[in-house]
Amino acid sequence: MRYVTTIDGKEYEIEVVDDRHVRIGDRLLTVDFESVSGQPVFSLILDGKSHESFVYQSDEGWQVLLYGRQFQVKVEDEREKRLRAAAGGGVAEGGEFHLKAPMPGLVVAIPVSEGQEVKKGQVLVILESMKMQNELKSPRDGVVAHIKAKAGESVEQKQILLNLQ
Amino acid sequence: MRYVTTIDGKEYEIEVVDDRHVRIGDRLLTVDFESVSGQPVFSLILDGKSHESFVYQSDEGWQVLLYGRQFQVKVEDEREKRLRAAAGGGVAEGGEFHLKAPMPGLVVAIPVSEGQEVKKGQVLVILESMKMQNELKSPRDGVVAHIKAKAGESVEQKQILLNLQ
Amino acid sequence: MFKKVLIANRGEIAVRIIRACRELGLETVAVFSEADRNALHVRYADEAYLLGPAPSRESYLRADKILDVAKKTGADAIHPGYGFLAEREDFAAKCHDLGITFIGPKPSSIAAMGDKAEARATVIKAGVPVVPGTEDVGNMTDDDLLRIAPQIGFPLLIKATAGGGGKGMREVRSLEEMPTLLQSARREAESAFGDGNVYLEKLVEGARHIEFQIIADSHGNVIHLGERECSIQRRHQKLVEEAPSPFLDDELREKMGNVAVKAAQAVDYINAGTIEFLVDKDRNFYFLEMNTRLQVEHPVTEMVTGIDIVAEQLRIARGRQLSYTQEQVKFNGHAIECRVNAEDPFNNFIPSTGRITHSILPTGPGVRVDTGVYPGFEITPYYDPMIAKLIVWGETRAQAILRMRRALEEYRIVGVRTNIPFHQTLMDSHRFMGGQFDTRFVEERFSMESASEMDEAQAEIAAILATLVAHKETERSAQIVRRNERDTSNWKWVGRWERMHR
Amino acid sequence: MFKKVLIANRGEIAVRIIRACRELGLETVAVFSEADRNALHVRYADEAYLLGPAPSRESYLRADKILDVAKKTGADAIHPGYGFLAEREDFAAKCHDLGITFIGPKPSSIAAMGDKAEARATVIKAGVPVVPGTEDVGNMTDDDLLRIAPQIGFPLLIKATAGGGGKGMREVRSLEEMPTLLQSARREAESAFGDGNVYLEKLVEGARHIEFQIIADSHGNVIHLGERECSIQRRHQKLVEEAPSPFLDDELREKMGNVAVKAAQAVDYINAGTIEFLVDKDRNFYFLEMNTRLQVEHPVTEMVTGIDIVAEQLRIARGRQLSYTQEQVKFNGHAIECRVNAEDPFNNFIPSTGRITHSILPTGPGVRVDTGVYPGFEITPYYDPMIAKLIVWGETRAQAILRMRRALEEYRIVGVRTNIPFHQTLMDSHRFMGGQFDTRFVEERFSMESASEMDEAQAEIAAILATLVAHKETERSAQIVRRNERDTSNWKWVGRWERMHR
Repeated sequence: MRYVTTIDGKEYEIEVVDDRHVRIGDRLLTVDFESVSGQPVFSLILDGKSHESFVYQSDEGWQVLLYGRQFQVKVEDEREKRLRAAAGGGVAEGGEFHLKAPMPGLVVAIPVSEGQEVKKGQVLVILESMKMQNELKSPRDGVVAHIKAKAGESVEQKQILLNLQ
Repeated sequence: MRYVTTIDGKEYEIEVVDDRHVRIGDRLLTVDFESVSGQPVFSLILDGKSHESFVYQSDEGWQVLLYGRQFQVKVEDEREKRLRAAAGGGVAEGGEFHLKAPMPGLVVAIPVSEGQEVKKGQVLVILESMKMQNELKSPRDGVVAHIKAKAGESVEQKQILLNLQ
Repeated sequence: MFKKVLIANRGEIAVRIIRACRELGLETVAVFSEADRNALHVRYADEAYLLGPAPSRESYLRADKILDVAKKTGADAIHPGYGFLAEREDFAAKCHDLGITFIGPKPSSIAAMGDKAEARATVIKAGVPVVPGTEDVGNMTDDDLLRIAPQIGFPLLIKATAGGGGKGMREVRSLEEMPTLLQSARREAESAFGDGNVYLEKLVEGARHIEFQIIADSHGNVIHLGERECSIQRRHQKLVEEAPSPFLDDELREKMGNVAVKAAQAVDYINAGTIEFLVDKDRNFYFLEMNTRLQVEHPVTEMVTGIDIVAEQLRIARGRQLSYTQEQVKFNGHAIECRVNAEDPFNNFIPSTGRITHSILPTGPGVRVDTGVYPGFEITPYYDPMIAKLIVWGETRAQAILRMRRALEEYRIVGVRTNIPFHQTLMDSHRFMGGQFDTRFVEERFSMESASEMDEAQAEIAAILATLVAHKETERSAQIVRRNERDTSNWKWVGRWERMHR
Repeated sequence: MFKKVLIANRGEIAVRIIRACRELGLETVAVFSEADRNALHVRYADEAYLLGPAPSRESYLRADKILDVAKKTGADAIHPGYGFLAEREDFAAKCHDLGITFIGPKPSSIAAMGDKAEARATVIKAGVPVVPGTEDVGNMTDDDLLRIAPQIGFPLLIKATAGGGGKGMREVRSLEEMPTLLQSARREAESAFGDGNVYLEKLVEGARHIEFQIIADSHGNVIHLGERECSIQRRHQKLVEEAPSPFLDDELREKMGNVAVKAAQAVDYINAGTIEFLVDKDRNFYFLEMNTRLQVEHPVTEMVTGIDIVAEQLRIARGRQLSYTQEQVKFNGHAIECRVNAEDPFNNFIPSTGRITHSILPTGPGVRVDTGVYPGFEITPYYDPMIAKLIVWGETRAQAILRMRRALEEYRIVGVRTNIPFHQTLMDSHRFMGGQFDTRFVEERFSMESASEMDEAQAEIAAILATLVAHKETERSAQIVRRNERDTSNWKWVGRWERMHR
């Protein structure tokens, strides 16, 4: 199976040849790949080099934690890649953004109002959890569309707090 | 539910009253009982005292490992107890004994032969495992009925090596 | 002399205290909230009693319930750990009234040092230098503070009068932003300590946070166990501590140690406590505050002195003399502690909750882990995000850093995000290795990205890993779909059959 | 100077060596058998290569394959750990021929000390006292040995010439039982070392096993790091080691230390090694053998001296001078090691295999765990049953024992049986606490039952626990039955439907 894998804009063509081999570009590498203890922890022996990594899926694609660094990785098989190319360069950026609570907590304040223009990095919600006040910031410029929580409210993890347009 | 629980010949009458209470003899005790991490490790808070134990079933009944000691425990509910009483004092002792391999290994020697009388503590089989030669001894006096393995043979855990009558 | 100790705390510090008690042959009583039934301190203690629901206010802060448990169980001493009731004068006093030994200082010492304004006044009298700020104040209004601020000068700090651990602390760069910050500081202080009072202090720039461990017995002996360097902080929360400080020499150490002892004596101090100083780049030092309790970072001092501080606390509380004189305290090698927090260093250090599904602790020579969690334990949003302390010892600072790097690399925690990658990045940073940092280092001159300037080889491995995992996932879900199809089809038969026979 | 070290071993010692390499900035190459793909040493090393199937003979003893890996990877040094190839002269020589640094002594020293008979002859020449026994012998036949035995006198020991770790060792009380025992000793020696040669030695009764750690560099410096008391054994397998020995005073320590250094010098020793002595109740001591390698129990010496022995081995092998002079070696406090074996102490110490499903390590002040296993790892029957070493340090022996007790109590391993209860019983035994034991203590004057003279209160708790678990089990299986009944009934529909429409 052939994949096109992208990290930070750089594409890697990777073919899973069989259980013991992958091809990256034109190099054939020996792999010995195991998940450890049934966990999302993977031990990879790649041409003799031993690596260990925590790999999991998030909304932004695959997250690979390796040697204390985190890589955001997009993996597409050839078919997906072709489909996306045909659709003309992929999904449009800048659609609606849902600010979700990253953990359960208490909404302390929402220092923005509906219709307000906000800048990237501006604080949208202050959420108290684990005895800390955490500022949830805007990932981009935009306009606050709907505020779906209010100060003093307890919220669940992943609950949508507000939408940005 | 009422149980009759036996350790080393001593009987305990124990009633599981509800989720939070047991009665032992005529004392009502508060219990807070949890298995830890989905393991056969149990945390018991009994009238405020915190105990932790590894509890599992073996051929000889329940094994309770508590404070570095191992207790062999028989638990019967009242119905079982009555049935056994009606049957006239329980199962007859001294039936056939199956010597099972306690671990996978290599049979080094079987220093007894079929039909031979053996004493309690006499070596029946020498099994090599984990680079150690382990002597499997007779748990009681008896006669070797069938030998089901031979020297040089690799055996699996729990495989029957010989029978004793 | 007491025989049974109630530990009025949770997490790693409760476990730490139980260990010391057990090694001294003392019985232990744990208390717990509904969220902590399976916590390690409950499992390890001799006795354990439920206090109430998860929120601290309804459990670990319920002095009345804790004292009831002490009375019921005959616990004749209480160790408060840190946080919660550790620096509550009224709680210490109540213990005293009930004839229960409070393992800590006298209520009057807690009071004197607990009110930061009063503490400053007290140590100034004893000749200890302090950071310029608001003096002899009780309840200042926002108006008062806004009026005084320009006299102190910007930048300055708003600090909670009842504070500690950076809670209720805000940095102010100008008068304009001060009202908003006052409001949020008071709010946080109110929620953390039940007391919204704040005061102001000049912000010493380029400062290091260096503290001295004090132990004092009831016979008038007071000694210090050397300093801890605690400048690696984020939002006024310490993240890494080490002993000794790479910034001090023997001369300054002795001078500051003596001042620390003097500060403790000024409030008739007994038991273990910590004098925090700010040291500016010209080696001027200022008293910041005294923590009248056991400190999170006490293990680094234990590693370099060989002294078990908690055991010493228990002995002192039993009326014994200190086991050591100042001359007998020897410093050997270098120790570093990394606080392992359940928070995501790649996502603004946002706390992470969830069940720990798997864990491998780093072990081996010179490595110590103090933790209250284990595989299967659930990290809830109710308490501090610190889940473990990783402490290493080395003959030299360089060796300790290398050892910390290998220990961090070995550490596995699955189920919650942790700040271990932050510590790895820090240990790799040249400034940290060179000892060139102040309390602003993490926030101003450190970044998770800068260190990870895209290592090409590692990126390629990450790409292969993600591809292999994705491939496996695809294969597995294909199988599940196939199996489900069969199952569904069977159920379809049933459905049809039922419809046919209805 | 080498830069990349191949570790020709597995388990905790491979992990231990990887740690030392990493802390010195050396690259590491692991080798592994098919049973060890997921072992910790494979996961922690920089590189890892498969040797072959699980049995040692086909993997960890395959010198040829290991040297191939070294050549392929450019590893310019090999650390053999203990066991396997650690004391094989030919292997060390082959490394030398290939220009690979063997991290250990010269082949000639291994040879001189490896043949136990030759070793005796060598040290006798250097004036070191030895236990009476068969002298200058190569391959003695059973007839030879049976003839010499009465001259040495009973009781005596049959020992493997190539031996170590108690393998191929048998105790003989009379001439009659000797032929059978010779046979089984030879068999075990053959299978363990590929060499069935044995020799005889007088059995010193009431003896203690006390050994001295030696380190020697290539510049002619030889020092000792004090002794380890290793008398707590079962079937000649050490179970508990401590430093210092409660039996030695400073005078005897110095005397034995000097003799140990002399014995090492007699074979031009370089790197770390251990001189084992028997000490009888009148404090006479006899050279027993020299282990020309790193010892399992080296951590107790590390804990009391602060010296990282493996790091020192690596430095010595790189041609450096020793980091310490004899005078700089200081002993501080007391350390104890318990070997945690996968074996059932309640069932004749029979080895236990299986997957470790859960584990909590004891941690905190003064506790170190060296292990190669983790939750999810499978304990196979192919290798040594030792799965971890639990080491504690205390200011005094009493404190170390108390700390060991609390650490043992905290330790959880689920999935295989372990001898932790044995250690708990031992730490509770008055004789052990009093330091009154010899090498026969465990087999002759210790029992798991004696200690557990039925504690009434504990038995009652055990009864309640078993009842609660049985009750839970009954309730659960009742539910499963009910669920299955429903499922079955659905499937019955399908069956009927199918039959109807066939």
